[in-house]
This record gives sequence, C-alpha cells and structure tokens, in this order.
Amino acid sequence: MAELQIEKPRIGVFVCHCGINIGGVVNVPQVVKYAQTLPDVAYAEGNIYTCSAEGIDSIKRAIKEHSLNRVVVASCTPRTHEPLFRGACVDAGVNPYLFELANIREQCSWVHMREPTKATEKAKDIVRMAAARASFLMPQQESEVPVETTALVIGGGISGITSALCLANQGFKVYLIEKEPELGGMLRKIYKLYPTDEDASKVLHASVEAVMSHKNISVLTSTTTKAVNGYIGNFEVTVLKNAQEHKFKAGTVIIATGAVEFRPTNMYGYDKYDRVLTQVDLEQVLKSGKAAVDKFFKPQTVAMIQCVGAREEKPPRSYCSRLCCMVAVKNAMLLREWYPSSEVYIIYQDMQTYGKDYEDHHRKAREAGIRFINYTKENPPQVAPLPNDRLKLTVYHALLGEKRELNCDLIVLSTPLVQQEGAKELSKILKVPLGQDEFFLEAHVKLRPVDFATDGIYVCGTAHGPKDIGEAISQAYAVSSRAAGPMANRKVRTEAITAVVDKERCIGCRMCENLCPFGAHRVEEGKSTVIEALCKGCGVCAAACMRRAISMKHFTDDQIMAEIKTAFIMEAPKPPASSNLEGGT
Amino acid sequence: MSQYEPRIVGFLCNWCGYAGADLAGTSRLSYPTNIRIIRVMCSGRVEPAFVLNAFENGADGVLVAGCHPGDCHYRSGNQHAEKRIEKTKKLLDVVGIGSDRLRLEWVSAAEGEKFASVIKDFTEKLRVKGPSWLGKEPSGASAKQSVKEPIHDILKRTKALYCQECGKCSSSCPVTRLDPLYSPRLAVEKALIGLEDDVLTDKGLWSCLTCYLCRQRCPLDIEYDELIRTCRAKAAASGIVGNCSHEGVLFSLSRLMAHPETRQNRLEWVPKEAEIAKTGEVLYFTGCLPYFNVVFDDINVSNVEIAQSMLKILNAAGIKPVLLENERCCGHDLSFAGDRQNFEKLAKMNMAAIMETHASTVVTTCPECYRTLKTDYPELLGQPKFEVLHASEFLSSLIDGGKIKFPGKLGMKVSYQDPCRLGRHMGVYDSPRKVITSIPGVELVEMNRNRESSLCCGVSAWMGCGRHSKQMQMERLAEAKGTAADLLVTACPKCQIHLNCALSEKLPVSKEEVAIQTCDLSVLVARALNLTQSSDKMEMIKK
Amino acid sequence: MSEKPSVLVIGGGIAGIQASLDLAGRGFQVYVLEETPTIGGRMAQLDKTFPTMDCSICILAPKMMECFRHPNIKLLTYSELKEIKGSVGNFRVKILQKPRYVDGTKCTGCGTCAEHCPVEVPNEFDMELGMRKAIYMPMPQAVPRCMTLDKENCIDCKLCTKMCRAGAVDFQQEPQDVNLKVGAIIIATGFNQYDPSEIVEYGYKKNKNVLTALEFERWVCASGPVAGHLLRPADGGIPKRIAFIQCVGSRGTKFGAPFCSSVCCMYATKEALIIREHAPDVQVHIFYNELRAFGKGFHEFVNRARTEYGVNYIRSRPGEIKEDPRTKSLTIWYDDTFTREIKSLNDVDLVVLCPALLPRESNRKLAGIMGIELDECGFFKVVHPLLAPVDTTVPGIYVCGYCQSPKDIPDSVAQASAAAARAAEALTLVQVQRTE
Amino acid sequence: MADQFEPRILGFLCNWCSYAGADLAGVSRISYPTNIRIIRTMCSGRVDPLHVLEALRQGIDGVLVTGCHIGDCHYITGNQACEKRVKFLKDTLDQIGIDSRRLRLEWVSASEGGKFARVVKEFIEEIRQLGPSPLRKEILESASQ
Repeated sequence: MAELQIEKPRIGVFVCHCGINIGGVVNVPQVVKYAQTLPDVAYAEGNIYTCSAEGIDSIKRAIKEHSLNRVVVASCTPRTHEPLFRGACVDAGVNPYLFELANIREQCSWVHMREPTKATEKAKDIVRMAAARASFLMPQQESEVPVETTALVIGGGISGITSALCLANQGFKVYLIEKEPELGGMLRKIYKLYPTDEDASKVLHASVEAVMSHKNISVLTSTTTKAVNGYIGNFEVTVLKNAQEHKFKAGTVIIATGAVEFRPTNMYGYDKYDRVLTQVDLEQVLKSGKAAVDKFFKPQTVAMIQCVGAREEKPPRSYCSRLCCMVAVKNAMLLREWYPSSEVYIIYQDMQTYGKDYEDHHRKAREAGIRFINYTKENPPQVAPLPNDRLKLTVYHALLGEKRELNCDLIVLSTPLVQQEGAKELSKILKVPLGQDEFFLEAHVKLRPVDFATDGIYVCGTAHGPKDIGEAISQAYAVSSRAAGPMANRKVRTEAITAVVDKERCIGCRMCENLCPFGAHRVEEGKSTVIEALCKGCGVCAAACMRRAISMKHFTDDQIMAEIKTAFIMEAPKPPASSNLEGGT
Repeated sequence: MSQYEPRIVGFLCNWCGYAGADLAGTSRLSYPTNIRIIRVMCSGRVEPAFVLNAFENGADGVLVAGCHPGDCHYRSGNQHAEKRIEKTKKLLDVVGIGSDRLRLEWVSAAEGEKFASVIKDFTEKLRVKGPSWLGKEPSGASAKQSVKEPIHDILKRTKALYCQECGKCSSSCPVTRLDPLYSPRLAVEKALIGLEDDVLTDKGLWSCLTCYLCRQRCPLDIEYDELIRTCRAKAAASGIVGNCSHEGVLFSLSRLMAHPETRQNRLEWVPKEAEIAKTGEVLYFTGCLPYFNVVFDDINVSNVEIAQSMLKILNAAGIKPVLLENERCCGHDLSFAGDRQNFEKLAKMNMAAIMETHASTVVTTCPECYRTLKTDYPELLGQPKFEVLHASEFLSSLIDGGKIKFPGKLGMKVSYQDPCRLGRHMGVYDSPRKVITSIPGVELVEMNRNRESSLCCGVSAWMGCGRHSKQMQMERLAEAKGTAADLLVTACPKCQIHLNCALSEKLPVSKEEVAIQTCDLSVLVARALNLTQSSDKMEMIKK
Repeated sequence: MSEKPSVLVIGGGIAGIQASLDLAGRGFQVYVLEETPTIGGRMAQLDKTFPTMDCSICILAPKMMECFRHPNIKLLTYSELKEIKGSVGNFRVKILQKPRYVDGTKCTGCGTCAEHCPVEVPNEFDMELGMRKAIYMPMPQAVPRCMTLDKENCIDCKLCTKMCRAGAVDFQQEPQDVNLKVGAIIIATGFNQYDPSEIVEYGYKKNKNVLTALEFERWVCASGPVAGHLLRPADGGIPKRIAFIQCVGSRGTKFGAPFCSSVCCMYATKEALIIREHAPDVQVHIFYNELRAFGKGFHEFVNRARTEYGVNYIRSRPGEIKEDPRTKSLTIWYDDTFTREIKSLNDVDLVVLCPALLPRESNRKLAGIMGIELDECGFFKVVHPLLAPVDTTVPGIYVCGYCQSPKDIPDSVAQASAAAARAAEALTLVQVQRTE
Repeated sequence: MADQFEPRILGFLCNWCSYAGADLAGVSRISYPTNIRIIRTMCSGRVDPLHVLEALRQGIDGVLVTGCHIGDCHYITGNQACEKRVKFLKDTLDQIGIDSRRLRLEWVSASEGGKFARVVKEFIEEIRQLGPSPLRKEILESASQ
C-alpha cells in the first residue's frame, strides 16, 4: 500500500455514452480525446454502457494493460453506481478508494439537453475535476464491525408483530415496543377484514398470542423510544416505560409505527352532525354488532364520500390513500347485508380497486346493487340538515351530468391514513427522513422500498405510506429479510471515510469534541482521538479545526482544493483558450 | 250463424264519398246498420295499415270510398288509393283474410243511392262469406302482458350492473354518433342509479338498433340488446310504444299471423317446376319474404327471388325441402318491439309446425329468423331436435360436399355487408365469405368496416327509420362504392331492402358516390349456378 | 449436514434477483432458474421507471451484475424446471439446461459471431420490433455475458464457428440435466402481456401505428430498435400527437382478464412524460377509466404530468380506432364521459395500447410439477392473501412478484424480500428440528 | 462584453440531500444553465472557509453551498455549523471588498430537484448582474497592464 502512495498516478478515464442518455447530448469522443490530454491520465476510452459487463471487463483490461492505478468513470451518479465500479477496480487489484466517478449524466447531459456544445464543455470540466481529484486519492481500508443479533421493532401493530415473529423464528432476539398499553395498533379498531371477510380481532388475537409466548421476543408496551445512538450492528437504545428508562443494545432497528386515520374537522359537517362518521368510526359502530346498531337506527339511505381530505392540491395530503375505496366497498356490502332494503351510495372520484381480489370485490359490490356516483374535485357533494336527524346530500353525478339529492340517514367519510404525531420526533431520534407526505421516506422508491439510506434501520407497514394488511405484512416480512442479513452474518463492512487527527498539530482545544454530534472525538491527554466506529465521516470537525490537524479520509483538503482549482479554465475568453490546465495556480 | 252481422269499417273521402253518404241520409235512403264510417280528406289517405288494423280489431270487411277517377279534389289522390288498395288486397290474400273483404268504390257527392246500394251489397256478400276469424279474439294493437322482472334483476341478468361507465359503447354506437340525445351508456347509468322511469320513457329506448356493436365491444359483455328488448317490453306494458316504420303494416301482419286461426296462402311464389315436400330432412323457413315482396315492390328489390333462388339451389343439390304451408312470422320484430305476448304465440306455433315435419335441419335465408329460431325459441321452449342453419352455412356445406358445382366464371368484384343478426349476434362471418369466394371469378373486396366492426343497415325491427337511418345508409353505400365493387352482396333481405330504399329516394349526394347494385347471397349463388336468368344489370356487370 | 442451506429461485426478474440477493447476502446458497438466456426480466425491457423516472436498466444492471458476481449465487439461465420431489428442507430438483451451442467459459460476449451471422430474426427482447441474429445476446447488459445460438433459426453455415477467436461455438452441445438439493423454493415468474389483436376495433397488428405498451417501452428506449428516437412506426415520420389507451383487455369479462393490472395508469403517465421530454411539442392524451395512482408519490406524479407537463387525461374507453389508409394516421372515437360528448381525436400518429398483464401460461406447468395451486386467473394461490401473502399451498414453496397478483416494482421487490424472509424462516426451523 | 459574460459558479453539495437533489433535477430533466461545476462533500459542514476563499481566489464568480434543510442533516447538526461559517465568511468578504452576494447558502433536500435547478438559475442571474469577479485572472491582468 505504501508503495502506491509514492507511485506516480496513472489514471484511466472511461467515458460512458449511456446509450444516448449522455452520448445524445455530450460529444463523448471529444471528451475522451480531451481526457487523454489531462495530467496523469494514462489512458482514456469511451463505452456505450460502462456499467455493462463489457464495460466492466474493459476497465479491468485497461487497468492491466496500461498499469493504471487510478480509475475515473465519467457516467452517472456515484450514489447508485460507485459500488459497481469500485468492485471492478478491486477485481483488477486497485484499491476501491482510488476510484472516482465524474457525474456527467444527472448533473450534465440530463440538465443541459438543449445545449450540447456547452454541455460537452462542462463534461470536460467535470472529467478534469475528477481526474485532478483522482491524482490525490489514497487507498483506504474498509473495516468490519460486529453486529448485535438483536432487533428493535418499534410499533406493535400487525406489521411490527409480523416482523418480530419472523425474526424471532430465525433465532434473533427481538425487542417489540408499543406506545399503547396493548398490542394491535389499527387492527384493534377494525371490524372485518377485506377481502377475506374475517373478524379483525380474531386474526389479531392469534398473532398477539404468538408474540407474547415467543421466547425470543421481549414485548414492552406503554413504551416509547427515547434515544437511539450508535450505528448498524451497535445501536444503543434507550426506551421509556412508565417514566422509567430501559437501555439495551440492538443490531438493527425496524420502524413499524403505523398510521392514523385523518380526522376531517370542518368537512362535510363532520363536527356538526352526529350522522356523519368516518370509516373508522363506522367500523367501531359495526363492531358493536347488528343488534346494537339496530337500537341506534336502521339505515335506509347511506352515502359514502371518498377522498375526503386526500388527493389535495398541496402536500402533505396530496396522495391517494390507497385502501379507502376498498374499505368503503367492504362496509357498503356489509350494510347491505345487514339492511337489504337500504340503498348504499359510494360517491367516488376514481375507484382504486386495483389488482385481482379488489376488482373482483368491486364487481361484486355492483352486483349487490351498491350505487356508484362519480364526482369531481371541482364539484364536491354538499351536506345540509333535514328534520329527524336526516341529512340532505346534494351530489353532481359527473358522468351522467345530473344533480341528485339523496335523503340520507348516514354519511360516511372515507379519509386517508396520515402519519402518527410522534413520527417527526422518531425521525429525528433515528436520523431518518420523512417525505413530503410526512411518511417515512425509504432509500429508493423503486429498488429499496423498505431500507433507509442509513444502514441498519428499516421501515414497514403504514409508517411508510398507506397500504392494506396484506401489503403491510409483505413489507413486514421484507424488513425481516433485510434486517436478518447483517444479523445472520454477525458483521458488516463499514466505509472507510472517517476523520483522522494529526497528533502533531492538535493542541487539544476541544473544538472538534464540542462540535461532533456523534461523540466520535474524545480529547485524552491533550490530544483528540477519533473513535472510528462512531465517526460518520461528515467532516464538520475538519472544516472547523483551527490548526488544520483534522483530515477527512477520501475528502482531504488536497482533494477538494484540486477540484476547486480545476473547475474552470481560468483565462480570458479572448484570445482563444490555451491548453494550460494549471491556470490559476 | 243467424245472429251473424258483418262488421264493416268504411273510410270515406270528405269531398265525394262522405258527401255521397250524407246525400243518402238527406234522401232518407236506408241501408244496413253494419257500417261504421271514418272520414278522411281523401281516399289517398287510407294506408294499408289502416285496413289491416281494422281487421286486427275485428272488422269483417273494409270499404274505401273516393271520388271517381278524374274527379279527385286533390287531383290524383284516388289514383294512389287505387294502387294502395291493390297492394293491400294482395297482402290480405297472402295472410288469408282474402282480398274480397276489402272493397274500393268510387262514390260521388251525387251518388247517395250508389252509396246505399254498395253498403247493402257488401253487407250481403260478407254475410254469405261468414265472419272473419279475427272477430272472435281481437289481438289488439299492443301487448298488455306486463314484465314482472324488476329492473335490478334485468340489470343483473344482462350484466349491466357491472357497467364501468367507460363510454366504449356510446363511442361505438352508430346512432349516438349521429344523435347525441341517445347514448347506451347514459341509459344504463340512469338505470343503475335508480332512475328507472327515465329509462322507460326515454325516446332513446326506441332509437337503439340492437345492432350489437356496443355489446361486441363492451369489455364486460353487457347484453345491451337484451336489456333494450326487455326494457321495451316493460315500456310497452305501460303503453309506451316506439315509432314504427311503414305505419306498422308489418307489425300488423305479424300480429295477424300470431292468430291461431290464420290460414295463409303464402306459397304462391313457388315455381311450378320446383320440388317441395311436406315432411323431410331439410326444411326451408322462408320468413316474411312473400309479404316483403308486396310491401316493397316499388324499391327495386324482388324478395321472393331470394326464396326462389334458394329453392332452386336446394333442388339442384338434390334436396326436396319442406316448405310450411302456414309458416308464421318468426316474431323477431315483435320481440324487439316489446310485444312479448304475440312473439310467444308465434314461437309456439312455428315450433309445433316444424316438429310435425320431422325436419332435422332448418335453413333460413333471413338472419333474423336464424337468430330467433336458433337462440330465442330454445330459450323460451327448450332445445328442439332440429339444427338451424343460415343459408350461408348450408350453402357452404353444399359446396364443401361437392353437392353444387359452379359451371363457369362470373367475373366480378363484390363486397359483402355483414347483417347484424348473422354477424355480431350469431358470430357467422366466415361462411358467407367462403360461399362468395368459392364462386369462380368472383373477387371479394372488403369494406373498411367489416365483420365485427360492420355498420348496420340503419333500421332494425321496422322501427325508428328516419334521418339518421338514411345517413347511415348513405355512409355504408359510399363505403361499399369505395371498394370499387360491382355488387354489394348481403345475406339479409332487410339489409337489401333498407339499402335499396335509400337508393330509390332522392339522394343527398351524387349518384356516382353511392349507387351500387345489391344482391342477396342466395340469388348470387343461383345465378352463378345458371339456375335463374341474370337480370340486365348483372349482364352489364359481367361485361 | 454441514452444507449451506440452499434455495431455488424460479425466475430471474427483479423479484427473483432481490430474493436471491437477500438470501445470498446472509450466507444461503441460491440457484436462480431463468428460462431466457439472460436474467433481468421485464424490468430490463423498460425504458424508465415511475415515479422517479430512473433509467430502468441503469438501476437494474448493477443488481444483475451483483447476482452474477455473488459467490453464493449460481445462475441457471436458458433452463427449464423438469421435476421436483421431496418437501421443505429437502427438495430434490431436476433442471434441464438447454444447449446454447456456445461454451460459456470461453465466450467473451464480443459479438463478432453475431456480426457475421447471416440470419436475421425478430428480437423477442425488443418485442420483435427489432432484429437479432440467429446467434445473439438479447441485450447489451445481458447477464451472463454469453452468446446463445438459436438452433431453430440457424442455417448451419458455421460462419460463427469460423469467426469466433475464442473457439466458443460448440455445435455438439447437448441438453444437460442439473440435479439440485434445496431446502426451499421461491417462485417469481412475472407476467406476460395480453395480445390485444382480438379486440379488433383497436386494429392492433393491422394498423402499424398502434403499439402495445411494452413495444413502446422498447421503441423509445435508447438501446431499443430505433435507438430511442420518437418515430411513427408506420413510416418513421415525426409524431405530433400520441395517445394511450388504458385497460385494453383488463377489467373485463369478455377479452383478456377480469382484474386490474395495477401498473398501467402509472406507466402510461411515465411514458407520457418521456414523450414530453423527448419532444415538448408532441401532444399526449391518456384515455383512462379510473386513474389508479395509489402508490407512494403516484398521485402527485400524475398531477405533475397533468399540470407541469400538459398531459391530457380523458376519462373514456375509446370505441374504435380508424386508420386513414393513405396517411396511416389514426382517428380515435371516444365518449368524453365528463361532458358526455362523442368526439373524435384526429391525426393521431401513434396509439399505445396498455394491455392486461397476465400471469404466464407456463405457471400451469410449474404448478403441476410442484403440486401447488393456481387461482382461476392463473396466479399462484397463497394460503391467505392478507396474513400469508407469500406462502403457497405447499410448505417451503414461496411466491413473490407479479405472478402472485398484479403489482409494481417496489411492491414486487418488497414481496421478494418477504419471500426470502419466509424461506429463511422455514430453513431455520428445519435446521432447529434437525439438531433437536 | 457585459452581455457575453458567463458567470462561473462553483457548487459545494452535501452528499445526502443536495447532491441527491441535483441528481433528481437530472432524473426529472429539469434544465438549468451550464455555468455551475459541482464538488461533492459528505456534509455541508465539511465546507471549509478556506475552500470558499480559494475558489474566489481562483477567479470563480460565485460560490454556492447547499445542504440538507435544518433538522434534516444526515449528521444531525453539520448544516448548522455550515450556516454559522457562511455567515462569518460573508462578513469577511464584505470587509475585503468582495460582494458577499457572491457566496450563497441554500437548503436543498433530496426531493427538491426543481428547487435545485431554480436556485442555480437564480444565482447565475444574480452573479450575472454583479458582473465578473474582481479576482478574475483576465481582470487582474488588464488592471496590471
């Protein structure tokens, strides 16, 4: 390794066309040609897809043939492709940290599609910056961190219960914490499940039993999360149960905190009239049994209004809540079953009965004579009081072009699921983000649906967004798989980007210690020391150190300065540019 | 018999006949009390339907009296009357009532005496002839049998409950495209949210052609044709009827045929040399061709030619087909017009008559008879032992079996109009095409809209013929003309009637754009077999 | 019993890949069975993915490579399942590896053979819009990177053998039986697209400017048959007006499938955005029935398409598409259901049909081999749709992705991890029982 | 000369929010001018005043620093440290005669591709108004002539 540092940099540059994603805007051959003229660049070539097996082979071949010791790939964002190219370097015997990505797609070709000439110039600059930085790159060693084989599952609804059980069955220890005195979450409020028509309480009961009796699961109810410190494999968890702190270690953390139903205050007379309920209100009424409802009243005409407080113009509730249409269909059918002479209307915008079972159910509801009336956002239904507790619902049937007045004795509002109140706090404790919709934001919408950017923390169920029980349970199993990975291996590799203190320069001023939010700096015997496992590599300390004693691995001052100096070719626009790249120094 | 008093309905023209009758009165001339008089402004006003309706309602005789030729207050009204009465007499002969029960007389304002004697004479003749069988049981103008099925059940049975309100039906419907007031989607949607009355009283209910295009395309297979048929029956039960074309004369005839006592003379068209049987394997169900021949004698179609051609082909193939002497209307039109009662009567009688012949195969040249016999009768009466084939299917099998062989080449391009009932309703698209293309020298050129997407000829069940029908017919004819075909072949007598009717009227466009010779499939085949003489036009096409 | 516990994953699409990576990542031995010459599945054919508009192959290719490079994963591409015996913890599997007639250990995937091959046939990967040779690689990012010789179309000229410097072409190759012992099985066979040609009024296959959605994905994909240029298929002209039609053969009882394919509204929106980006002056119309944008960020995505990108959404299932035989342009007749007007959209250059996505026909055969059940639509039946969403009717056999029920990529990925978790759970329990 | 002036902008983007936001701008094809060059740092807190000063010394016309929104920092408080430093730097710049508007701090999250593009556009326009940096090589050279 030491030899590498002395060795003169020999950089290989690989410029990707990415089909036409880059090549359609940026003149790739020009960039390649230009790269060949850069200092320390020993080799440059263009590839149709550098990420293809062919591209990877080409990198490996070039490393061998041209004795390269630094690699720059000019293609897309390092956020997705760095691991792949680093892997190629490793295969060819080059330390992965001697690799640099020049992002000429997301931050060049895709944002300058109509300015090909300028984009090409910019791409050259970006490649130049990357090559300059590459000259200063140093090999780094990744280290392994042991992983505690215990999982913390936050939230004791059906998602949390399912993932706890799945992990426990695989032999991992699980702490399942629930803020309420009882497990069960939203399911406790629900009457029947769709599309299987089972009693929610029965289903729940069986799962709760299994959790309570499992030897690998510790259930803590009436418990909240107070602090989670540490990192994957080594989380130090502090929870509060009855104002008493409990501490334990966990290797992974699963968020399964669920969601709550939106209360439609000031909408459709929800606060004004007793006969306006939400779907969850209705579930609870139904749960009391038919006889009890009979005493209350026998519905003749019921209207259910969809998308109340959902699909709004602006966030946070600009989303479709996914399951309300099916809930309405389910409850409408139930009411028709109990009161066959009643008329039940579902007043909807777009029936979201996707997939197979729901579409089947939707068809059955139509067959059963549930009446569907389409309304548009511009023409929402109006509620007005009538004598005898009845309500007049005026609705414009958008597809028929006719106004209808329904004399209702019950109006049910289908409102969306929204995030729990405590989610913001939890997101801060765990340092994981919430999205615009206030639900937890996963690492990648498409391919990492239950992961966070932060390793070792996962999300499932409605904490991630509205979904039905089957989908929540699928996710609950999914997080179990994701969390089981590092725990089964009992170790993870961590990145090598940490702070290093130059003991010679350090005067022990404690600036870094005070600044570091992770407690990674400890001043002992007048000098600062970095605890690598705690250091997250942000570099706040390095920027603050008056003595310039702190260096950030892989983001050293030299490396950043090299980029600053090569960002633009610094000479007058006239006369024409010379090829002096070092202009400015 | 001694109590029998003939009931006579008299249509008198205002200027001569009625004045003559008045004169008889002022002159105190007595005549029998058997006549009831209806005043019309001109004898030319009297339609065949009036006459048939009078008989349907129990009249034993109908008298029409107008001015003498040359004296008509409206110049030539009485000449029209003469032609119409002639036509009506023919219909009365075929349907078995007999032309002698209808009498046309010229009675001037001065001929009070003549009027009285005509009445006396007609009454006596009718007394001798005896009562019309219809007098015993008037069939009535509309069926009053109520449809008990609730609208929800109808919607369920026809799958309309599944409607996704997507608009595929309405954007396919040839009527909606021309007449935005009618939309299959809106009709279903109204029914779905409980506006039943709106559906039944909507004029649109009668605009539907039941052409099946919407059902063909509906992803949920909503049986729109059936829904319309049932709703019409429901509407009819509450006294709402559609607008019948030809003043309902064809419905009258169908209802007359529904009378059990009816004895028709419907085999007049059968050529002497033809071989037919009373019982046998193959039965040829002619349909209403003998009636159409009379009603539509003025629009350049010869309907019995279809039957004659078919008969000749069958004979040429060595088949001696059974023809029913008292075959009745299949009831298709009544059924689609909401008259369930008479439809059921017809179905039962036809079925019984067919069973008596021991036929195992029933061939029809009419797609409506085909649909009715093949699906509607079995639905009502159970699956019979015989098989029903459309002429195209039967001819196709004759060709396959080598039973008929075409002697020479015809040398022409033809296009083919898919009848709704044969195509979309029954799924028969290939056989007629196969028959056409197996005639040597005949090239089939398809219109843009063909097979499943074919355009209807514009009218069905003799209802609601109007501006939009004519527009559709023009569109279709132009499409046919656009193929550069010499001949437009149809496999449905009604398609031919409707398209020819459009051509026989004043055209809204130049003749070159639309005028095309039409021809029934059986007629084409018979000519290709040299079994009938080609008309002059066919000769021209050949050249 | 010191052997690593192992799992067979049937299907090398994104669901199969995710399940494999999860299991391999925790030390299980994984065998991936794939019937085509490459893993990647449907996602590899897509141009972009909604709602992030990530380039599909860009985010998938690293995962495919990871599978290929993973020491715990063995890919069995171009293979068929023949037989399964045994039960959870101890399945004995017989697989037939079809001959590629190319030696995978020698082939570098350079493609010289294909350059010289004289036989051109429609490329299945490009939905047969583009051509490939008789010796071919379905796509540039194919994994494994090995050519395949399609014997059905080969004319035996042996030019490939002559041209191959690595000497990889091997006409003597025979089908090979592979016998495996696995503890659990995960099925992830994905979907097939319904062929809408029986819906005659839309003129698919008759009118050249009518494409299906998957065809369109290939059509606009940079690595597709026309290198991502937005063109009229009939004549290569520049389109000005493009329309999408939803629910072609889905949500119906007559043609195709009774269910909703769950993804079409979204991918049509995505494709509309791709078009507007490619060519901002092209009008895009989407005919929909019920706009199903129920996933995370989906409704917002549709709103953006509507307001920022000017995509025109029309609530209607069009009645028919008519082609002008001269210009090949299309007219769409539809009922604008909100205004109740029957209208025609004229001069449409390209119509994209969004057909039902059906479970694969071959599921029936697989189900027979494994003794598990399918539902009436051909999806693999699960024990309980809510509580056991990935457990088939046989213990130890799990299912994930579209072949279980219609779903999009994130749901498939989540379910794939779920199936992996269930497989791991089952294998752990089996091990515990054995040691006890 | 003035209308031909194309500002040279250097952007320091934190890895977790702003760099991802810039990626999202790309993925969403939201165009902005080509004048910016980007340096990725793990956190906006890594941006050392010296880095900014060096950039300006190089003759760069404007420096944009972007990080996660306050409260969203992947490193909890890195962006707060950054905020303080930028404030301090701005004061310094004014004192040494460089318009402090040449340094700009913005919060851009991973989901704000549109905002990133807008910020870049606005900043470029602002710098265009301010004119070339007085430290530009050619200006210094012409001044010394």
